Amino acid sequence: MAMREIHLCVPVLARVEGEGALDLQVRNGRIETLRLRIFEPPRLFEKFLEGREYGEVPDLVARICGICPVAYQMSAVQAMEGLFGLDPDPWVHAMRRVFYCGEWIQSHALHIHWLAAPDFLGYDSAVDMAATHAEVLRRGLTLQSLGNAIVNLLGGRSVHPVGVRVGGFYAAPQTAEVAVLWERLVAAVPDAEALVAWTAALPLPPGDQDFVSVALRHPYDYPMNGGRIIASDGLDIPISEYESHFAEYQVAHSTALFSALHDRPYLVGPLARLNLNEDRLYPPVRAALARTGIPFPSRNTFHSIVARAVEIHQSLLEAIDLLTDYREPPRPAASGSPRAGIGFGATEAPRGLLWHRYELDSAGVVRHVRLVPPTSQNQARIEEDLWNDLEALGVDQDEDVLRKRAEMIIRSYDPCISCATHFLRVRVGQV
Amino acid sequence: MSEPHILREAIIRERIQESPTIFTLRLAFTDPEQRARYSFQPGQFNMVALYGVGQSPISIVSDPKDEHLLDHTIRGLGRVSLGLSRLTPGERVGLRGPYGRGWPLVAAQGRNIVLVTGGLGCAPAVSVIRYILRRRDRFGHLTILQGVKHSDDLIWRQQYERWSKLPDVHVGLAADVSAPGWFGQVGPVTVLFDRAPITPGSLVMMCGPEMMMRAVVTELLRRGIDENDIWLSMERNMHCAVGLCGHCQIGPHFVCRDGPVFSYPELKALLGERGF
Amino acid sequence: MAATGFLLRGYAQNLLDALMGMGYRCVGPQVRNGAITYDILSHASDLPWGWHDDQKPGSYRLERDGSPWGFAWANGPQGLKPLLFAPVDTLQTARRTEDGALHFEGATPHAIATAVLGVRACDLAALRLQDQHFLEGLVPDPHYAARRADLFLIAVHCTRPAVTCFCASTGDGPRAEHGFDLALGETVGGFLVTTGSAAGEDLADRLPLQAVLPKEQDALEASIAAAVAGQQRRLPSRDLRAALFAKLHHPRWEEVAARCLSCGNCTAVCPSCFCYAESEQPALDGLSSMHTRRWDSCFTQGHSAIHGTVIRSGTRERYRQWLTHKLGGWHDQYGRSGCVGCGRCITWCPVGIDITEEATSICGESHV
Amino acid sequence: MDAKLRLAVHKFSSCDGCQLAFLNMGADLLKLADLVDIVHFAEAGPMAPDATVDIAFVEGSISTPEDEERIRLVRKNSRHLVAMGACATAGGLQALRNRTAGADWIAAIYPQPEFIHALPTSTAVAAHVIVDEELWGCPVNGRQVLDAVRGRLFGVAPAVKNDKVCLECKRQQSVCVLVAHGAPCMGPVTRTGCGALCPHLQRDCYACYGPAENPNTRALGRRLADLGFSSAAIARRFLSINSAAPVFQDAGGLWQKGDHGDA
Ligand SMILES: Cc1cc2nc3c(=O)[nH]c(=O)nc-3n(C[C@H](O)[C@H](O)[C@H](O)COP(=O)(O)OP(=O)(O)OC[C@H]3O[C@@H](n4cnc5c(N)ncnc54)[C@H](O)[C@@H]3O)c2cc1C
Ligand code: SF4
Ligand code: SF4
Ligand code: SF4
Repeated sequence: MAMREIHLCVPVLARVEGEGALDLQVRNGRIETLRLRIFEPPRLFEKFLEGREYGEVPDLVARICGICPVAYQMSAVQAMEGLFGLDPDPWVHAMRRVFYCGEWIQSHALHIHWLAAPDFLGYDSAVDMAATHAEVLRRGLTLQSLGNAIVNLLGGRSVHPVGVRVGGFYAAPQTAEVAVLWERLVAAVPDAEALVAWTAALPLPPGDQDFVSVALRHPYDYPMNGGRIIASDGLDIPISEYESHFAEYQVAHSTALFSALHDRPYLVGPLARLNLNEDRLYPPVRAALARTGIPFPSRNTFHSIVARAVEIHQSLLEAIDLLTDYREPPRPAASGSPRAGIGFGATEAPRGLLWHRYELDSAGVVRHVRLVPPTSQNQARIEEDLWNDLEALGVDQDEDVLRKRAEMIIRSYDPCISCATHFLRVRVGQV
Repeated sequence: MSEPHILREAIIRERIQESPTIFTLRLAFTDPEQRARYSFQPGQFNMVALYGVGQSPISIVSDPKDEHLLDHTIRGLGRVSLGLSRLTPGERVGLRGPYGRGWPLVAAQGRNIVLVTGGLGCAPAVSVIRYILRRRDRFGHLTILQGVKHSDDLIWRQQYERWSKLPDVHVGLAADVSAPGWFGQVGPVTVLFDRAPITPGSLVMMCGPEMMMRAVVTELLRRGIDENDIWLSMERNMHCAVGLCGHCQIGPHFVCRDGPVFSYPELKALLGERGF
Repeated sequence: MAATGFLLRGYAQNLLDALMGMGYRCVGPQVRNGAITYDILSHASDLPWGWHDDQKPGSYRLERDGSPWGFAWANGPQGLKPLLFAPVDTLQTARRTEDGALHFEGATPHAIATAVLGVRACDLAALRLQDQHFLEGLVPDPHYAARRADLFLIAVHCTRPAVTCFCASTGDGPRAEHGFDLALGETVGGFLVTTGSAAGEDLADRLPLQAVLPKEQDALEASIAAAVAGQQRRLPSRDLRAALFAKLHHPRWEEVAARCLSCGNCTAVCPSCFCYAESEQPALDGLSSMHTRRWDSCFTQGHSAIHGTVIRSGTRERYRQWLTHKLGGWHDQYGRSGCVGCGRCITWCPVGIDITEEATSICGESHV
Repeated sequence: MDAKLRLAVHKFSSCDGCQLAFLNMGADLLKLADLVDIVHFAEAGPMAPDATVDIAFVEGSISTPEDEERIRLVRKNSRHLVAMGACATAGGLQALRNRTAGADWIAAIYPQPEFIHALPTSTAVAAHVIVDEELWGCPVNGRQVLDAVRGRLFGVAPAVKNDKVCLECKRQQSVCVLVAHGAPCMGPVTRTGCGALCPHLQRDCYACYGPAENPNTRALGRRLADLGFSSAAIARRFLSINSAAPVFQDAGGLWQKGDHGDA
């Protein structure tokens, strides 16, 4: 075999949220270096939050990520309420799930159609697909806008929604607006179901890797905003013990910290959730998934796109369910008073587990914060995946083929670099 | 019920560049019925609409006898007016009007007329000049005094020259700052007063910057002009042009409805008062 | 004005039913988000029974006192204005076809016949002013006219004015004197009913009215008299035109400008203020455009922008414009002051600036 | 028919939320792609960061030495540059670090700060290059973006929208939360554009659209103090999403020092 050196540098990754890059060096048919470089400047959120009152936190943490602000708000309010011993009414819990369903639907629909699908269909962007796949795009846009409409209902707008407060919501939607939205949601069910089949029928490359999946597990719900942290290696812990098992480290090539579970890379996100919680899906969703013929748990990361479609289907049915016979509550939020101590919050952002820890003083002023977003947890796993996959593919391939493949893999994780870099720790390695 | 806001389509028949920033649009309603129905008085204005962008009040500078053509001389300044400046003949605008109270032409009959204008303030006055010149027998001596900031700003130079050669017409031009070759005087418009036949009993019409008008009024009163014979055309922000939207008020007056032409006593108390 | 009948409180629903029977959509006061606001009303039980308001400069709170009264409060954040002069209203649409031709079309609303319950004397006076402005000027405003055409007004005499009210001083209340179809005077057991129009008589005929007892009439008169006596604020005079225009350089303008937020809340809640701004909303493809009007305020920059300069760039000039117009210019324009003494601009000013106090300071009278 | 306008979307330090104003516009995005050539928009696919364009939308603040260079290039390559969102118009939430020693923070946080190439400040685009149009808001909404594009297609100057949130709040007939609930609403000093979302949901505006024209921050601060808020709490109202907008920076600074603004 000819001696070959490849230096592959993708300076800006297209169709990912935020800006990252990839460096790949191959010598003599072996990968020598492989780095997912994240150079987006840090925004030092943990520092800004210090000295703020707990009530300001939901509005501020939303700004970490425009794509999953709901997730940040939900993890934050969970942490505060846990610390204050505040247990909101069932109405609040139900509406929070509805709210979160909206974010999953919009974020997943955006990823499937705008970011991932062009890869599998051979286009550079969704706009290029418009002529040949008009119907698919229309369906995608409908679902995406429904997701936004759900978030708008409770939050006023879908990016950095303004309706969330510790204890619940600032205002309850009116019955009439809910009824209008409900009709739209019901009408979209066939679209969601069709989307599952459509993603499964895409020419997804094969893949078979051994990796650990990590997700929340709830006694009876598909995991979203509550439960314990479990892993496919048998881990099963309350969220407050996260730091005893997961450790982070800094590498030179990334402004985001890497994360490891017992020193191993691991996967979070829709595929990990589905791998660990398939039994929590609604029966019609399970049936739709079964019809695809893809066996779960899956060891192929390209199946993430199918997992996203499944979660859209699940979220849509769940939102419909929770909004059926909607009634305005006497109060849209529970009230309580702050307490000094440490609160933990962990919810499933569209891209995976989002873990928060807040240390507050007795006046409810934030003293210390730690936020672990999904993308930094996936970083090591993405590099591992790339390494394995590209070597299996054969690094003697054309540079262009390697690059396309690498980008496709990275995109299937739907990394969100904005989230990743807004994560910063104060005392690395001292967990 | 008539809808006072509804625009009519008008076509640009001609576009004349008067100066680097000033241009004239010669407009005609496309609907012949509307054209036939439409009539105006010198000093009135139209709302000219740039499609999708907005509307601006603009004086009509043509003579009412130029029936089928409505000239609007505009300085490209803001969103609407700069946008209008890019239009070319054949393109369409929205038009509604005419609005407001024009010059006091009945009171002016048989009198000597003095027109004092500053800057583009000359636009509303041009219509009345044309009106008087076409009906020469009904009016006395006509004095036209125009002041500009810089001599390069002067538009309609040939017209002024043409007018100055007519019998019973006096034209004076002044520029605060002049370029070589300026044939007018240098200074504010009031420097023209000594050479102009401004006599008590004359009726004065003026438009231009309010500070200029205030200075002119003082000078006129000093020269024995009756304050009731001084008329001013005013400009204010305007959205509806029919006395509803409230923007154009100067004290108790709606400029769109009660003006834009006012007699000096009506405005006396607030002319030049900052904030009105 | 002697009442023609008495309606027991328990028959309030009959009143609504009768109105709906006459083909009206009913709008009435209801407790919403901490204030008494007007909204579609089908059930008399949704009226603010047992609620009263506690208003102060810059502050409004509702309290429930358990009394059976339904109208023992002064007024909420808005009067009739938004029902007729809509806060946002599309006036016209334009289309541009491929050949560049423009097509304009009006958008006059199809208004629904509406009955408003609970209208106060100050709001009737303000309605009269808005009618003068929108209907009796150079050209009547077709949008306002359409909404005004089928309006049925049920007034309620004020018996519990707020601390901020001063309608007695402007001559506009607290008793509803004219401009209504039917007026109610609330007393212990129910409402004294007075009719003000043929339609009002028609309505009265449909109600289970009883004869008015003299003591009921006396009780109402007494509580209206008490409402007059209870008002703590007043304007120095009903005509401040000359006084204000003579004081354009009073130092108080500067002083109030330091406190004023220039936020426009006073003009937005004032039932007589009429300023609006027009704007275009073109569709993305450029094929059509909507021409819309929105409530504007003399406290905005855009209100007085001309040739790239702003005539009233500072708050001093803006506040002075508001006050000299409201209490001065209106006399020339509409034959009276633009203020009906409702006190809304005092309550709903986030920093509690008090028109009566400012007018008094500037016009040089001691504040009473 | 004229050649289509060329459009680019560039990202600097931000949360990506403003770009979603494009990606969430639904069918309008396809229409937009029809009307203009989207030549660069990394998140949506098209990549040509160095292309010359007619209209460039810039999201994010300038916070690294590379950003400083890149924004100059973007300026050079763009006929009409639109700063989009609080990060681009005022430095964003991350400009809070400007008030302290940002470099020290990085040193305190990262075990190996030498790996991090960041400026001590996060600044608005206009602090570095000439900006033709500003869309305020955190985040901007689809309407703002579409209006900006439509304005370019018509070839007219941007419309000025700098009124206060209060007016829009009243047009919606929301009950004033400051007056009726004593909530620390920033509406009276905040620029319109969001649709008065917060008071509509019965909560205080937290000024995510930045300062309005002619804002009286002093009077509002004093009112909040009367309502019982501490100087520190009032300072934080101004020093939040748009902390580096000069008007808020000054007001926040005064209250932070405990200065009640009466001096
Ligand atoms: C009675 C009258 C006659 C006029 N005649 C002429 C004339 O013949 N030639 C000429 O060049 N100018 C004239 N003007 C001034 C001209 O209307 C304004 O300079 C022009 O409207 C500003 O428009 P713009 O495109 O520059 O500003 P923009 O800011 O784009 O105006 C946008 C909108 O704001 C409103 N608006 C803003 N400023 C003004 C303003 N100053 N006056 C009215 N509305 C405003 C309008 O509704 C307009 O649609 C006249 C003004 C008045 C009141
Ligand atoms: S000025 Fe004030 S008190 Fe007078 S009518 Fe208007 S809002 Fe009411
Ligand atoms: S709620 Fe806020 S925005 Fe609305 S009027 Fe009150 S102060 Fe202004
Ligand atoms: S009301 Fe204020 S904080 Fe809320 S969205 Fe609007 S500008 Fe932002």
